[in-house]
Amino acid sequence: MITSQAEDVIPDSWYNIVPDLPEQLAPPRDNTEDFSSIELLNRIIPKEVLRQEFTFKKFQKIPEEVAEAYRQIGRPTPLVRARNLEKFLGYKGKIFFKYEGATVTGSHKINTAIPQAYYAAQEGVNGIVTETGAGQWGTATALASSLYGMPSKVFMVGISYRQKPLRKKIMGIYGAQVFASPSSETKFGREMLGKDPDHPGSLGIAISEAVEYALENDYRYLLGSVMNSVLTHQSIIGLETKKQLEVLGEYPDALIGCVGGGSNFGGFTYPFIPDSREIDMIASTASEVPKFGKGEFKYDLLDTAGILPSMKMYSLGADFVPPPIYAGGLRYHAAAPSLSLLMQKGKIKHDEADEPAVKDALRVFSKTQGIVAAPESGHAIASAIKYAKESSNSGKTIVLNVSGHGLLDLSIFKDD
Amino acid sequence: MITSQAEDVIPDSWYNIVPDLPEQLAPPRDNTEDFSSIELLNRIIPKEVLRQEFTFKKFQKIPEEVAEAYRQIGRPTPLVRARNLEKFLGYKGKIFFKYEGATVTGSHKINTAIPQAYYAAQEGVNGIVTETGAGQWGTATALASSLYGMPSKVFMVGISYRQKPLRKKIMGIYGAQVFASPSSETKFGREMLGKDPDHPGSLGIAISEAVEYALENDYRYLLGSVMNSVLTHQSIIGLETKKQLEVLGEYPDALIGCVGGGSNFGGFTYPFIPDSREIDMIASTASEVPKFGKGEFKYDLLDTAGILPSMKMYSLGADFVPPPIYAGGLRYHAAAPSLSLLMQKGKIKHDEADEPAVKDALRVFSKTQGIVAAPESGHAIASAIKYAKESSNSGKTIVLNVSGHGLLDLSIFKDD
Amino acid sequence: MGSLISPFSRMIKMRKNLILYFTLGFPDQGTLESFSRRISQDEVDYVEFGFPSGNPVYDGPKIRGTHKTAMSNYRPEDGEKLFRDLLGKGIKLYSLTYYRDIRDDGGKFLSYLKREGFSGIIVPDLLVDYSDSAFSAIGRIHEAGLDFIPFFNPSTPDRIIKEISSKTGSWIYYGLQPSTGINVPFDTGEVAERINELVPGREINFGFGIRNNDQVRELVSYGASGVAIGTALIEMLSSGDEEAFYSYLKEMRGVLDGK
Amino acid sequence: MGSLISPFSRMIKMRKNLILYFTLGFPDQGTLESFSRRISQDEVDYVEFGFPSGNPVYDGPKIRGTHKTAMSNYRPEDGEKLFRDLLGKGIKLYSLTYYRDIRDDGGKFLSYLKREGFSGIIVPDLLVDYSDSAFSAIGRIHEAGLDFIPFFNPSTPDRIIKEISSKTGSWIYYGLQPSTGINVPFDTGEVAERINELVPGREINFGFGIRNNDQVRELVSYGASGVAIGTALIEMLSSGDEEAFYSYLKEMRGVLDGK
Ligand SMILES: Cc1ncc(COP(=O)(O)O)c(C=O)c1O
Ligand SMILES: Cc1ncc(COP(=O)(O)O)c(C=O)c1O
Repeated sequence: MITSQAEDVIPDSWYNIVPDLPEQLAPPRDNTEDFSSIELLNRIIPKEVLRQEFTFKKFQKIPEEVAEAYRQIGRPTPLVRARNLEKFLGYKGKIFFKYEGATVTGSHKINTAIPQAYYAAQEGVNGIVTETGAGQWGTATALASSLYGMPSKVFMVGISYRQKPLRKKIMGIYGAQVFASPSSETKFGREMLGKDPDHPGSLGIAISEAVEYALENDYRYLLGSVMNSVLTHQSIIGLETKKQLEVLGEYPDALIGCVGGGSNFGGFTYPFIPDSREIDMIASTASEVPKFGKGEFKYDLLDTAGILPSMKMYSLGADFVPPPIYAGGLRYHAAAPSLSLLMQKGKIKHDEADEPAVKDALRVFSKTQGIVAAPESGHAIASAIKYAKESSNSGKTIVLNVSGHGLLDLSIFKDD
Repeated sequence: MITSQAEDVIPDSWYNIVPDLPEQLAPPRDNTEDFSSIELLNRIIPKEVLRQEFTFKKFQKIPEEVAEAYRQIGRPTPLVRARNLEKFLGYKGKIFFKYEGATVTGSHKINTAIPQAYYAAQEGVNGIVTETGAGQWGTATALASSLYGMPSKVFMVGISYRQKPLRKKIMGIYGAQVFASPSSETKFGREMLGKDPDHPGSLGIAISEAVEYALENDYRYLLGSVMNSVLTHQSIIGLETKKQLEVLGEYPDALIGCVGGGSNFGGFTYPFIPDSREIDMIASTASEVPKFGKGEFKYDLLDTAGILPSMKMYSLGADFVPPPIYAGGLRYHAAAPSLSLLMQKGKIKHDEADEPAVKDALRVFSKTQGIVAAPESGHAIASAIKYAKESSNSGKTIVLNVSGHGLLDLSIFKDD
Repeated sequence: MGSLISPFSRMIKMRKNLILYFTLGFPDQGTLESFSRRISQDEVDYVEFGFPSGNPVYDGPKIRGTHKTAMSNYRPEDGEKLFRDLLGKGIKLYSLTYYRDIRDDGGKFLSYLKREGFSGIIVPDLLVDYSDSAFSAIGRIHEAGLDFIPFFNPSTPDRIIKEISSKTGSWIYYGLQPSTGINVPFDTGEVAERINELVPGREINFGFGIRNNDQVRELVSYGASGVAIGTALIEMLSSGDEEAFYSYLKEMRGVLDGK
Repeated sequence: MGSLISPFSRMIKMRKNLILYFTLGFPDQGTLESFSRRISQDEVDYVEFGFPSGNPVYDGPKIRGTHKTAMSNYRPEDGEKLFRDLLGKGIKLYSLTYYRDIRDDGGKFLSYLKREGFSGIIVPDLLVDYSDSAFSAIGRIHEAGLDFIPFFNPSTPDRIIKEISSKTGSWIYYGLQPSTGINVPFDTGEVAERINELVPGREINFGFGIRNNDQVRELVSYGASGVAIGTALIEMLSSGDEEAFYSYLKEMRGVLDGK
């Protein structure tokens, strides 16, 4: 494991790709003629987050309080040379992995939950609300809220709520109140329950409930992925990685990560983009949710309910019904606008990994590196293994982002 | 989080307290007249481990392969200034914690599993076998065996096996074969099952089965705690901590850790002992298993079955039946001989924490530092909080060892 | 002071532009004509006209609303009357038009604008949705004898700002918000400084979401060449409150003049 | 070579001690007497006697077994006969005795040893189980006119080795194993070097678990003053194989003399 003094590795500022994109990012669009969901964001999202969402600035200073919180939650995360994996694969080059599972909440999600909660607290809001599917985002939000002394509410997709009691529990330990969504806490939830008292819920419904709750209670809603501001906060992953590689005198030939909404991938890769050096940047998605392979680059809804504005992005359609795959965090129908643009321009490539390949990759990584990675991260690992096995890639320096650990998702190994 | 270059923080050698003890450590004793269980160790324990068990050497060089494995599994672990906890307590001094939960298996146990497995592999043994109660040790053994390409078998106390499916699962992912003990794999296990087909098992029985299995199959048995060699390996915790504090210009007034067999506590504190400076070293045990408070300093059995030699140590008696507390790792009836000696000589103090105090401490630590610590570590945290609250300790520099995370033990928060 | 006169402080001494935006056909020809009568060079520099669009995607709900009305109200001869009137008073005319609405018309709309005396055209969706066609579109605009007014906003990459600015010598329209009439938080000073840094010495007028005098003053203090007002006029237009409009123009001119 | 003669190389030139251990009463007086007859100064330097103990805790199973037999066999007059015999041949006698067996006898045992011509006493449990009484016990041993032979092993802290060594001028007994006759792995050279470093120039004899000639050679090469053999004699004693015993002594003397 390679780390340096925290002070040197944690950057002073986040990096915002927008001013460095090859083209202008398409602005958000309202979904209905006579109402501005863009403007509504003012009442939903902390002001400073909204400012960061649309800023032209390449670098956004990390407030000292946030930097301290980053240190408290386990940053910088380690960059590890995966020597055991290299040996196992007989790979001639080097494989490094950045391990975001080393944060206290177990994934990169805390990187953005902290600044968002911090800015909300600065504004003196009543509390924090969000939705969660797989549970990682709710966990990060719960802790971040607690760190700034704010109550938090998490609308957890009903079926996950029932299948993942550990997730619910840990959010509770962090002080969050967790509702199975649809819930009777909101008008929208009650409406859904009215239709079907055993409604399994969906991310779309959970977002709708969270946003309604925010509006009704003057809470703020925290964004878990997709948005620019989130990718900006996540740039800490890539900035640290760059620094850690620099200390070792290394530079990547390939950067590989998984894509749900695109935040860990964007945060990991974007800081390398201004270097304009030849890097294979490979975004790994679930075969079952082939947003780049089968999706279209178009304006589409962020949330199924259409409360939030539309964005131009690769999407399978907001009404895409993802199969109930183990990697809940990759089920989102679309990818961040900036990532979509870079993909469309050919700056980023994509790969797909399916459940059997991912389970295999997770097992290999567990046995060689000792880390039971999150199922989402398993896609990155599977794609990295595939990449390393291609003879044309022999001898390259591969850096892969392991976005989280999977200790609270061990149930995916149920049948074994 | 404060770390330095791994190369500088990970020491070259482990530290062995034995030559620096205030008195001679009592040698092990055989339990029966006509048979030497000490000699039997030759067939049970890897040779090099046995050599380290009885060595006079203060420093034991860490083989380069082991140092590399340490880096692979997350060493050095972070030393974090617990600023949020300080704030929460209104504490005027500084509180640091060393976080052993940051290793890939989630506790300090891997620190000794790796060298033991490494030495076993060097000897070309058939495989590794051990017992596990709470599951942390079995998890570490499973991974370490897998890293060196050896099969591993874990006899898991039957009741834990049934109550902690996640532990069983993760050992399985790491490649171990896990048996509920008593099992039909050994003569001893079959005997126990014969008496009671629903036998809940005990650590004593599990050890007996593991040792029998080792002897029958020419496997090697790995020691999880109590033994000198284990405490020597665990000294990496304290050596890193010392270095990390040094970089910060800090020195502890108090070192606080929890004690099951004493390995994380000894490993954490011993490297500070040769400094001969005034430090409050506080060993926190479970009130329910008051080995220092109510135990006797005497020769006693290591394992209930009496296959292993006796040691002179604080013990509640090998037939002590611990209550089924949440912190399974603290249920052991005795403490390491060196630690017991230092306790008896007044060099180390002890504190006790009970279940409600520990649950409280775990919650506070979760909400402030974001870490859901292992129930065992919760005792260290509870004792540290208590220590910080005493007015005479105001302004001191407290360093506490958080031996593991509790993500696979969330069930202790069942009723909340 | 002294010898250290920055381009900004030099620009501050020049008259700042007041630019008005109207959607043709909203709320009706009569109101537009009466408002137009109140416009003079004393206060106003340019007028931008939005030609009714079926899908003004980068406009906010208020301006979107005007297009809806305009789609049924607007007749070309009405517009032409307004154009002549304003040109006669020395006001420069610009068209705010979506590329999607004109890309397939074989250059008819551009020739029309030229004929009608327009100085240039602002195409807010060109760099976003039709970036591959940007250079050829700019070429065609120039060929038609019109200025291409680059439309940038905080999301426009630096490289694009430089490249597109260098392709044209006209002023630049900088949209402060993701769409018209929207108000998401941003730091006015930072935004203004940054664009001035990227294209130093260039005339930059700011629009999209300008709401109050303080904001205008701040933009001016950071070297803005002028401001465009659109959404803020809609209520006066709807209620036909000519007097309010006139005093708004006076007030805004005062603010721009640093009074 | 040259002028760099280390204390070790000087010691190597001295005759190395062969020390034998017997449990009094094992296997029987006759066998012990016939073995004793084979002992002479040509090979042997010291003989250690274990007085039968009900609980020889730091002995391995073989020597524990001898105590069991000895407890019923042993009569003081038998021992005294052996003592006289060996003393007559110039062999020094030492007693290996557990402190727990003598601490409450008011010094009777010590006076007895002195009377019987013993040079000193080895007390393996003193520093371990009775460390608080160590100094007073050493004092009483000295008062009785006996040498206190410090008994150390790899677990003895450095500080204790130095402190106890400085309290007495006699030779040191260094137990290589946690108990007699046990064989856990260790690095002979390292162990020998270390103790020589701690008490340089001191006569140090090694015992507990010495099994083979190579080990003896290695100890000698690292500066050992001698070795004590106990468990290795038990089988010969049990089978009464006097001849084997005698050739063992010759062989061991040869090894010690570097042949
Ligand atoms: C561990 C982990 N990795 C990856 C993702 C995917 O999200 P993103 O693409 O925004 O990083 C998630 C989302 O829940 C996650 O929990
Ligand atoms: C996390 C954790 N801490 C502490 C202990 C106690 O063991 P020891 O005292 O040997 O460190 C255990 C044992 O299972 C453990 O799992």
